[in-house]
Amino acid sequence: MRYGTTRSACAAVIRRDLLLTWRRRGDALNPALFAIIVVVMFPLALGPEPNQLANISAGIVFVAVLLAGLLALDTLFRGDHEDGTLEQIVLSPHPLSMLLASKILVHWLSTALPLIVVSPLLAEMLHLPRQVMPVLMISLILATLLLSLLGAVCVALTIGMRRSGMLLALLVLPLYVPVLIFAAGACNAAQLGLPFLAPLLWLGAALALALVLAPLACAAALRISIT
Amino acid sequence: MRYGTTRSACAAVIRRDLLLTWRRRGDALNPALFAIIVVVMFPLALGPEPNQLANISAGIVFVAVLLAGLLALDTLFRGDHEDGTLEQIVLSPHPLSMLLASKILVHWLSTALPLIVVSPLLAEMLHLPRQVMPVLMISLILATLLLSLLGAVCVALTIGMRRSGMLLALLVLPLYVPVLIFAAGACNAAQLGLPFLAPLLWLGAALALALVLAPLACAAALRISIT
Amino acid sequence: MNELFSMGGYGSYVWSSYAIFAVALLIDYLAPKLRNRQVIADLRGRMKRQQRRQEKSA
Amino acid sequence: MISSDPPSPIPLLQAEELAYARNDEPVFGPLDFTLNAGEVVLVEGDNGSGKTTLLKVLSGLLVPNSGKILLNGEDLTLARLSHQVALLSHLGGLKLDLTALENLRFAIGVFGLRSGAAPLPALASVALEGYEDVPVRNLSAGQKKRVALARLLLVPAALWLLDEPYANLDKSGIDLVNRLLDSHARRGGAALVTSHGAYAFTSGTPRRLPLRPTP
Amino acid sequence: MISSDPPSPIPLLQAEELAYARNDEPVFGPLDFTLNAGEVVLVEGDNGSGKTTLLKVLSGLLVPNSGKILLNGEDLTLARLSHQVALLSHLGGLKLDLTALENLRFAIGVFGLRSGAAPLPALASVALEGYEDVPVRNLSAGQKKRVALARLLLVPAALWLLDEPYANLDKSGIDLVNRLLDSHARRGGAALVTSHGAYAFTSGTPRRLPLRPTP
Amino acid sequence: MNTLTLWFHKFGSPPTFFRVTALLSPWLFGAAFLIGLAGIYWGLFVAPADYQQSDAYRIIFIHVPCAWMGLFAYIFMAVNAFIALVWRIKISEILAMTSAPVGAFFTAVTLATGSIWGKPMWGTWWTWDARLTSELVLLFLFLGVIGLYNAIEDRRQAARAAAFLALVGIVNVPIVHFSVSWWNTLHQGSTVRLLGPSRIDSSMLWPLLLLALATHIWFFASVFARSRVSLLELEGGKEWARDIALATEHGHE
Ligand code: HEM
Ligand SMILES: Nc1ncnc2c1ncn2[C@@H]1O[C@H](COP(=O)(O)OP(=O)(O)OP(=O)(O)O)[C@@H](O)[C@H]1O
Ligand SMILES: Nc1ncnc2c1ncn2[C@@H]1O[C@H](COP(=O)(O)OP(=O)(O)OP(=O)(O)O)[C@@H](O)[C@H]1O
Ligand SMILES: [Mg+2]
Ligand SMILES: [Mg+2]
Repeated sequence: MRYGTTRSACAAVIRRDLLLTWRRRGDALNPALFAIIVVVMFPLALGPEPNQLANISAGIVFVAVLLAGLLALDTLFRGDHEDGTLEQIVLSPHPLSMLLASKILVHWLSTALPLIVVSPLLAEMLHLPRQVMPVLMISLILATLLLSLLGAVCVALTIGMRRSGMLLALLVLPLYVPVLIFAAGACNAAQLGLPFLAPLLWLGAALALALVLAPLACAAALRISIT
Repeated sequence: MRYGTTRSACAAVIRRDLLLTWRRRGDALNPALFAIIVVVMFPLALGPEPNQLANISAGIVFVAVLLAGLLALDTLFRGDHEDGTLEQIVLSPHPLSMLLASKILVHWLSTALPLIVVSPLLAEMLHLPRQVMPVLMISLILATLLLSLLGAVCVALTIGMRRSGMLLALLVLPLYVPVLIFAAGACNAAQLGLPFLAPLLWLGAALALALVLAPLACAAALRISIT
Repeated sequence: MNELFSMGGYGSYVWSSYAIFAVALLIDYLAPKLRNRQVIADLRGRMKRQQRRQEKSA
Repeated sequence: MISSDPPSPIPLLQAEELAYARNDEPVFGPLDFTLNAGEVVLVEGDNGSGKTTLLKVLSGLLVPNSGKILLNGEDLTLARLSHQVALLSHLGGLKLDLTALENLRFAIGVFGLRSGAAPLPALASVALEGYEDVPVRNLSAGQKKRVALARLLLVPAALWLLDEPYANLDKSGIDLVNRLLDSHARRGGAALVTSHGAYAFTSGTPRRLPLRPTP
Repeated sequence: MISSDPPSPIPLLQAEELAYARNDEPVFGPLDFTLNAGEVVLVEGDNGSGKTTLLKVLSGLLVPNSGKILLNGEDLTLARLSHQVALLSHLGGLKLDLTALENLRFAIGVFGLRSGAAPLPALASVALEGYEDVPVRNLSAGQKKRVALARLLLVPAALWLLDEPYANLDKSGIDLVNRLLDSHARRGGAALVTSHGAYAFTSGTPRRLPLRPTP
Repeated sequence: MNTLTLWFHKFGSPPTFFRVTALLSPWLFGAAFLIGLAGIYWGLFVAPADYQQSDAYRIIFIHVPCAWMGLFAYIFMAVNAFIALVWRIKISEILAMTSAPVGAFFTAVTLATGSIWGKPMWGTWWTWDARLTSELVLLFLFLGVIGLYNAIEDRRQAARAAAFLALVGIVNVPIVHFSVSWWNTLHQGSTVRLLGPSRIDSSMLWPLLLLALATHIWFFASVFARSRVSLLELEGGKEWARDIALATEHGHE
């Protein structure tokens, strides 16, 4: 008998999820595509004046990225729940929170990372001033990590429901609001030449906390909603 | 033996889909909720200056409504495909295009209508000038109808896929772009006090065409992708 | 020579355009070759599996 | 197989040189068979031999690569379906959010109603009295199958294509399927049934159509 | 039922007054039973009698309303699972986009590996040679079931909970399940199997646990 | 006529198509490469600088041939898609599907070089005028066709679904082409005419035409190369494909 260590179990989860992402690598581009689509829609709906667009560009990029992340959230556990592999993961003797943390990590890599990679393009399309770009990138990284972690808890809660759909969005929104305010606030401050470090530090502190607590909360929520 | 008429078959489809909407009336509110969420995010991301918001309010409402409609599109056939009832509908001896038109109608009623009902609220949240409201409503009605019809064709094409996800958004976007330009263009023109009738008439003409052709195209696409 | 590269001050624009063109064509040239390799490997795997299934049923 | 009966005018279903291949890998080989009114044929074959695929081809959901399907002597295409075929597939074709009764009503609307049939008696005859108003989601695996069977009793199809109707059913359920098939045949209907030989027809020995995977 | 064997130290599984109710409607009544190492028990009952529900309760996925479950003499809770239980549910627990082999490797990573077992031989022993690298999506219903069975052979669980393992399998598949159960029991494992009596154990008569719907 | 249809049938049979394109594709690649090189040399080093744009205008030799190519690729794809849907000809399915990625490449290059050119000329990388927007939509259409084709398991069904989409999207092609005359855009109107005198100096016209020729030849070379792979994949069950797979050493063609 070889029961395996918790580390090897996490590695198995990560390996499998990366493999799945690779098998449907087309799907991994979806959030990025969606964000591009949102960003394309705005100039079409608002009219193409560069100055007007530049004023609101950081905000639009944030909303686009957050919406894309929000929609991608649903895929975090849904597939596993439908084919019964989530049942298997829950029944595994290793700490559920660690296994879920592995899943969240891969999910972030496969959905948020492409978003972050395309965000300079999005910003350029909306004429965001060049000097705001680094602040945008940093706050996007912090914000998406936070949202993946916080979102995972909400997804775990809604997993027992037939079609969580946008109820999820409703649950997640209150958690997103402060993140959005701080992250977009940093960018807007940078755009106006004001100090922007404080909101970024707040985000960092929140992230540190979420890294520890969110997997535990997620495991607890999943146990509740799967039984 | 009573084979039933095409009309009674359509009625059965409509009755069933309305019943399903009623059974999960919570879900029917989802698109409206999503649009509200998008609209709420903007003041948070952009800062709450009323003048800036008013300038872009019609555009944001349009983007919010179209995104919500886009996301709801996926549910048009997916559920029926997964539980095998779509198979049954395709195997029905009645003209498929008529049955699908019935489904599209109910889908519009259950997803777009709530959106249209909340749109005055959304516009108010963004300080849209009161006199633009009627134009906004008319162009929203035309645009959502067009989008339900055009979108249905794309959904029918993606039904054979594992998980259409946002590929659907990509397919639908090129069709949405002209609709968005004309509809939002009418609102922007109205806001600036310019004539706005021409774009609305274009939309109306396109709608008349789509009403005739889209169900047929949808049936053809579905036949291709279900076999 | 230097003048050639600077292109009247537009060097970076002109050269990057030509570079993008070249890179795109290179990828376009290589993509089917790589894919061909994979398809042939898949096909061989399929044939091998089929053979084993036949052996088993025989 | 059947030798001395009077030549029936036109067989209900006729397959000529029917073959299906998925991405050029043959799934089932060229098949020839006829199915007359009043007959029940058992499609037999190991796991993966193509039974499910055959039924989908016969219902028109998949397009065969070669060969012909004649229904009442006419070519079958998805674009020109008749009221003649009813398919019971793995998926069930039931809306989980609707009750058993509502599901049946929808089927009647779309496919029509067999003369003399009605939803409530149909549910009773598959032993689901008292479950009419339960959402199908809350039924057990076997109960769901029974609802799907009740649909067959209602629609005016002469040809039943049943994919593993016995799976998930208890003993009385298996008897039930056999009784339904019997009376369907006696009414002049016909059926193609896939099943794994272990549990099958009680009354008489049905004709068998063996499927062997084309290598 | 078993009378004269030496009193085994602790039974593998022990249920005391176990009952489950969904929204206060009892699904299965208070049940008492023990399962010793080396035993296979057949859970019998009509459609809707609560077999699936019982297995879910025993695996820890559903929390019973009353009664106790002891695994090796210790209380079973979802928060404190052991390597002892493996569940084969209706859903299969297979990723359709991965190949059979990749699915098994994942199971090993998460549950561990039985000594002496390995993925390839396990696939061979469920008669799936040549299908190792096919995405599970492209397998037929019975082939999917076989992959799920291969998983049981790999993980080091002593207690198998099998929900309708025979459904969708052909004759050789049914034999296969029986052989797997036999050798599992001989290795000192135990199993609880739901099945509709019509097609069941070939070797000997297993103990039966009848479930009757609580009215 | 009879010989033509006969020829079509012969060329249309997968093994023949495979063999013929195997001969054709390297030569086409070679020709495209040489002609393209000549055109680039002419465009970069021989043609004089523009009196208005100085040397920045040299981007035209990439931008415009690629833009034409993207539109041509779409039309080629749509024609094949139509044939595929109506007559279910396998080779047309494959030609339609393989022209999508090539067209997407050229469209992407058009967009990239256009924005690069726009920066010095218009002062911005991107605006939302009709020409640029419709070209972006063209790219989305290509990507949609590719995505749909790859997302459906059954290759032939996938091809037919994607072909349907390609046909629906054809309305965008005239919009791209005529956008400059239908709306007032930042982008300049047409200067090169096939009929009638072009409004461009011949010293600049020739490298442009050379590169246009080169990209068209490249297009067919690339489509043929891709089609051979797809054909091999699609006909994997057939004897001839298996012979080829067996005859091919690993890593070589
Ligand atoms: C992202 C930006 C741009 C895009 C997407 C774009 C797109 C296109 C397309 C699609 C065509 C071919 C039209 C047809 O043949 O129907 C074209 C042609 C052309 N473009 Fe652009 N373009 C861009 C920017 C520019 C810029 C900045 C310039 C120069 C200032 C330019 C100059 C030209 C010229 C001279 C032609 C040839 C017109 C003719 O003779 O027909 N383009 N462009
Ligand atoms: N969607 C699919 N894509 C590719 N191959 C498939 C697909 N579905 C089935 N197959 C393959 O086609 C063959 C026939 O499958 P089919 O489902 O018709 O078998 P079956 O006779 O119904 O088997 P079972 O008794 O297990 O249900 C199998 O080898 C299977 O692997
Ligand atoms: N999700 C659910 N919600 C509410 N009731 C349910 C649900 N699932 C099952 N039931 C009910 O609980 C009872 C037991 O169901 P269960 O699935 O355990 O039966 P089973 O013995 O497995 O039957 P089968 O042999 O048909 O699979 C049935 O009466 C069923 O209608
Ligand atoms: Mg089957
Ligand atoms: Mg059950």
